[in-house]
Amino acid sequence: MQPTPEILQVAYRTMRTIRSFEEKLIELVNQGKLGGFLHACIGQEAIAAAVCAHLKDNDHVASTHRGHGHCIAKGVDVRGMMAELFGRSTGTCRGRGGSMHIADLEKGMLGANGIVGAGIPLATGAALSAKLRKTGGVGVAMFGDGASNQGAFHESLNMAANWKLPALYVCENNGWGEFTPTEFVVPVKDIAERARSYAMNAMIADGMDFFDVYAKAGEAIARARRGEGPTLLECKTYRFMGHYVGDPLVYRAKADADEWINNRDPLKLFETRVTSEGLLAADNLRSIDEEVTERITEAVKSAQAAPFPDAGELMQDVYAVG
Amino acid sequence: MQPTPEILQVAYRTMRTIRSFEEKLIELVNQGKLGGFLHACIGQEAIAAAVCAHLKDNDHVASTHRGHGHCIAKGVDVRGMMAELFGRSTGTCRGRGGSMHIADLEKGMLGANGIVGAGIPLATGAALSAKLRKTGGVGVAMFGDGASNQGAFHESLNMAANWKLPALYVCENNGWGEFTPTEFVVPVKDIAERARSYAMNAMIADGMDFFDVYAKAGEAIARARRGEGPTLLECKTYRFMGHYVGDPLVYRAKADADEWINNRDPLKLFETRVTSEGLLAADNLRSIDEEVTERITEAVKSAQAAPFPDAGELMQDVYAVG
Amino acid sequence: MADQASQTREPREIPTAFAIAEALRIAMASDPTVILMGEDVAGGGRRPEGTDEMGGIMSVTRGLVGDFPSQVLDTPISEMGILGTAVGAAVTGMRPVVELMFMDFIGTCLDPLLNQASKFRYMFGGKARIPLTVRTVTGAGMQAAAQHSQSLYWMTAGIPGLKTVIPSNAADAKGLLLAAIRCDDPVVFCEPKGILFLSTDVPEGDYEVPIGKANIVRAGSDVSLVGMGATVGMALAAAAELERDGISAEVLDLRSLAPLDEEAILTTLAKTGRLVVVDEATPRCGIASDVAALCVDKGFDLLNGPVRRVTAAMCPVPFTRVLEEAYMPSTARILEAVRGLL
Amino acid sequence: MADQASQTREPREIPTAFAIAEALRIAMASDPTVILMGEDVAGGGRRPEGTDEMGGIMSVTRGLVGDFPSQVLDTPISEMGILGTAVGAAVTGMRPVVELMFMDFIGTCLDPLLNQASKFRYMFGGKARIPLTVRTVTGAGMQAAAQHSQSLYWMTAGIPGLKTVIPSNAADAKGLLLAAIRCDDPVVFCEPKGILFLSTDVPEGDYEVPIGKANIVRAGSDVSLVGMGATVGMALAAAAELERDGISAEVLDLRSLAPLDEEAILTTLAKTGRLVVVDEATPRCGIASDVAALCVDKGFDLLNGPVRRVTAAMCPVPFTRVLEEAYMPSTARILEAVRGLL
Ligand SMILES: Cc1ncc(C[n+]2csc(CCOP(=O)(O)OP(=O)(O)O)c2C)c(N)n1
Ligand SMILES: Cc1ncc(C[n+]2csc(CCOP(=O)(O)OP(=O)(O)O)c2C)c(N)n1
Ligand SMILES: [Mg+2]
Ligand SMILES: [Mg+2]
Repeated sequence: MQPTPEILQVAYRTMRTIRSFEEKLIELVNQGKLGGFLHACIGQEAIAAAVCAHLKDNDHVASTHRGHGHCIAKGVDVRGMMAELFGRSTGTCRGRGGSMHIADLEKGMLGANGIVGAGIPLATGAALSAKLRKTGGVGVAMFGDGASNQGAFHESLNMAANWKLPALYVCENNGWGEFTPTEFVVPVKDIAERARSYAMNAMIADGMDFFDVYAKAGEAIARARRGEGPTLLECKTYRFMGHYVGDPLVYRAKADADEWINNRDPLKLFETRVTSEGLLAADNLRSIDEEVTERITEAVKSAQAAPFPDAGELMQDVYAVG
Repeated sequence: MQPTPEILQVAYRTMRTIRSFEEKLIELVNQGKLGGFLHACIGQEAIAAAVCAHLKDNDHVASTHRGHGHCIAKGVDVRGMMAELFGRSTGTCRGRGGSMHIADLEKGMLGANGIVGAGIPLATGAALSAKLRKTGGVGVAMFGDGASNQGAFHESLNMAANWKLPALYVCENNGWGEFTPTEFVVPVKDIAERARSYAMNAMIADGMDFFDVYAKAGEAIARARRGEGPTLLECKTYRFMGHYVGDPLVYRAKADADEWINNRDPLKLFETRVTSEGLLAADNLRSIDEEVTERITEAVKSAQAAPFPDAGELMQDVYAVG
Repeated sequence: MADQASQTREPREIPTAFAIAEALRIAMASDPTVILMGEDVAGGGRRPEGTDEMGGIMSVTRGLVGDFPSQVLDTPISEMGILGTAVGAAVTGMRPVVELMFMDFIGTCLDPLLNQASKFRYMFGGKARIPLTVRTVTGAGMQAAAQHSQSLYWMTAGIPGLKTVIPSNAADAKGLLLAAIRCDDPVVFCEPKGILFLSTDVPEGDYEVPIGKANIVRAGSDVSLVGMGATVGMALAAAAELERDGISAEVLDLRSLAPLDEEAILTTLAKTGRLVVVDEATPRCGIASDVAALCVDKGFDLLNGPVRRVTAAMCPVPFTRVLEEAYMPSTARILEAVRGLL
Repeated sequence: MADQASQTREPREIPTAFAIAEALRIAMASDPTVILMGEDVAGGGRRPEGTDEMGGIMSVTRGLVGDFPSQVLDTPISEMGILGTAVGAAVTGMRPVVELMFMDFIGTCLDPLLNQASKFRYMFGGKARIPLTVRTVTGAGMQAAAQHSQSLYWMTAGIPGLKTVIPSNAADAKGLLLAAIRCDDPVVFCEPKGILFLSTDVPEGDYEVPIGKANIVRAGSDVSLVGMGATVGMALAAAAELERDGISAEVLDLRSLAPLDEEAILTTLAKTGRLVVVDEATPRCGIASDVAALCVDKGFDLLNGPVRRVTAAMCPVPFTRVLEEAYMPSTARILEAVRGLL
């Protein structure tokens, strides 16, 4: 599956937006301007961009604590997201959710999630819903290598395979769960191996290579839409930053990280390929960069200018009825 | 691994005791003399007998709702068990546990368990304990095909494989979870397949053939004791009776069941083999039968004669301290 | 529609289990997005010739799969997966009804209720609907022992964003379940063992019993007995007995444990000044304490004496009959509590 | 050993987090069967040259793996597996301490507590010891939002067979944790965010604070303020403020949520006749209701007015500061409650 230049342009904009959005957050946290627990996905942008390139608003994505990238790639407005992180009433969740709970059901984003593994059954349910309502949609779970050790992973994949649901399970294997290397807690080399337990289709992609993820996710999603059942797609990647913004990173050898950061940056790899193959011009990318920078700057400005919710709203919307 | 005649004799006594114990229960329930939820393991006796033939009191077994066989094979006294089912103060658990909670820690029996899958991490913990305390013991989980769909299965096997624990996971695949055929809810043919998710050793045995289970469990347990890590041993078997005592069995084609009951009875298969190979004499088996019948009859009698606990004991032993 | 119950018609006594099935049937027929998911709810689905399905361990859902083949889904034994999947389906256009066989199993699948279904609407800024119903069997009395006899509704009643209801009779079961299924909030619907096979007069057709409203099942003036689920019957029996002694007891059936009908509780307290709350659950952190705490807070001036809680004992549910009886609340213990107050 | 705390010596102020580490260190050194299990408790274990470990998300256990290499076990992110394994280890000779990173995650691993650890001793006829401790972080105030800020100790306090304790300061944290680890019953040890990084004077050496005993942290005669964990500090601040108005408030720190020290609660009520209970948890089915219910039951004759509950709001924990503050109990809300009573 070969992406068109239009798709590549959108994908680059997505990846650059994720990168700039999170670089800005880190800056804001360092300045003491943002509170809460924030998890940056810098280094993993290609996966979100490539998977979501195949999705429409009636396809649903369930995400994780490291969810900014998935939200942006799924079309959630960055102004709303930024306002959310600032806790403003103009935020995507009116300031009530924060980083770990950004959701936008109209865009098919079922939410970041603070519970590791919890998004996996949610996406499974969206897939069941799509199948029963015959919408043609798919349910996509994005989750980490660590989440594949949760019971919810096992139970969901078994159900999805058993019912041949239109689902895609994207494991972003970044080599770490918080401060613990994946190989300390997972005795198999590839998480994709686990699909066999459910006779499920499995693929492994280079998560730093937009093109590889794009092709494999595309194949899996097409398969799901054809009613041929779910796929477990493992994407090998790396978490460039710490587990959370502020992580002192004492536990990781800098040289190991630098190896990835310097040589395997998904944005750089993308740029090298599209320019060398003449798919997109460097100018084009630079003007996207500028446009993105402007959008992010503007988002911060408008967020900071927006009002906080009123304390009197505390008990609103606990229930839909009564 | 070839069992000695002594082992075969013990094994036959175990299997016959399980069969007679449960046949008696069914009779008692039909006479309205026993209450509670009872699950018979008739048809699956060879597995309990063969696995436990390799175990000592400092090896631990965690069982299931269908636990009578595992308890008997692990050496729990049938008089205490019978008294327990009658709710008497002489019961294994002083009448407080009932069928689904018979446990005898001195015998290394961690308990039947009313929660499907819950025994799997318990056995894993016993294996961890054995490893850390260097007792040379193993932890064994007995569980059904249905339990392999629980998150606890996945999480436990991953941990056990990761830590190379001296554990054995025995899946008694009897083709049913309550009233639902296994193939309706599990998309793989063999549960043993699931060991790959943890790079764990796996074996499949004919659960109706004592000799096959004995050999494979023996190998797995020896391996565990040598510090080479856990094994998932799937035993193909069949539940001769309903899910619970009283089950109307409307959902199962009688012919299918009869096929197993008539041709694959583990006690009959055992007898044919040991007598035809001259390992044990038919007389010998018949005298064991008689001895067992007598023990069970006596157990019922003594249970019925034993006192109920006093209502004043209600709040005893909620805590060890205070 | 609730008043349909009071129209003149032939009385029709059916057990609670049948009333529940009727509600499921009406809900599925009237809305194709209503699906029923759970272990053995179809008894394994379509069978070979000459066999029949079970319809769950209590046979409550027997026969439904035949009439609603695409709306009844047998699942693996994977409670976390089932509930999580149901939440995902609920926020994307379905109206799932999950059967959690016994509420004791909630320990295997609490997260989708605790951190997902209950919080989405609030956390997402008011932008989600979660029309999820969880049906689950509660209570002791069948010698089902420590892991199949608990009344854990206090766990869900204590979680903001969930609703928890419990009927005391077949007619309420039908109407409350219909209301729960059609509610856009996640609702836990408890099916107490003590009433599942008891019959009461159940109206035909489609009606709802509103969530959040308690019900005076017997008027009285000397003492208020507040019950829920199976304890309403115990309270009524106690009231009948007290009447012989010339004591007039009012019996309030909470019906809804969350939200709690505070007004109804304070109203009956205002009438009698004395209150006994009867709960099948263990005493700590439960509905009984909430009722008592309400009385001593907003109802302090109405109180003519202590508020007594008649509950299960603070221990696991014992198997043997003699201990199980001592464990459970009973009419005798209600009488003892009332007599201590007067 | 508890009285060691009162011996004359240099005061040594350390944060609660350090006091907890000290307790773990003492427990592991004095008993090789004590093991610490959890996600990242070693920060991933032994590292390559030039790197260091984290010791958990709150850095509480930093440095322990170096000194107790075979007693500190990093686990996968598998709470159900971890807790179930710990229960299995506890009944077979170990004394495990499990770190459940945030109590909000209990929805992924409740069964080993609800149906296993809490019930084994009773259900097995008194023949099991379950020396298991679960350490877990509770509470709001760090903008950690709805799934990382809950005070769910009411869930474990409501389960018969478990014990639940919560310290209000560093010294109690150390002594309560040592008592919990050495207790042959399963104990949930809560680590409130609000006190984790506050320092108080902590005795050196080995001492235990007994489980099941509340502690009067300030004597008074006009009103009783009953707190637990982080709300004790709020109550003390309120008491100081009230003193300026000539109101004498007694502050009782529950320390132990289950078992509840009923005698201590009734004793302070007898002294003051007025009681406000302050709890970081949501109001339904919680400790605050239990305390109030106790007062209106066994303490009815001692009451000079309503019992007020100052708790979190009955909604998910909001992210934005202004709502999170409105959500939480506070000194101001305690003062308001007290002034409403007098
Ligand atoms: C059920 C649960 N357990 C533990 C945590 C704490 N936690 C948050 S992120 C994280 C690591 C997740 O690792 P992985 O799934 O690989 O995702 P990554 O952070 O690498 O993107 C942990 C343990 C949690 N939020 N939820
Ligand atoms: C967590 C949990 N879910 C559901 C049940 C109800 N239940 C009891 S036994 C059973 C079937 C178990 O099937 P399997 O594991 O294959 O064991 P078998 O009964 O066939 O021996 C079910 C669903 C339970 N006890 N616990
Ligand atoms: Mg990871
Ligand atoms: Mg089975």
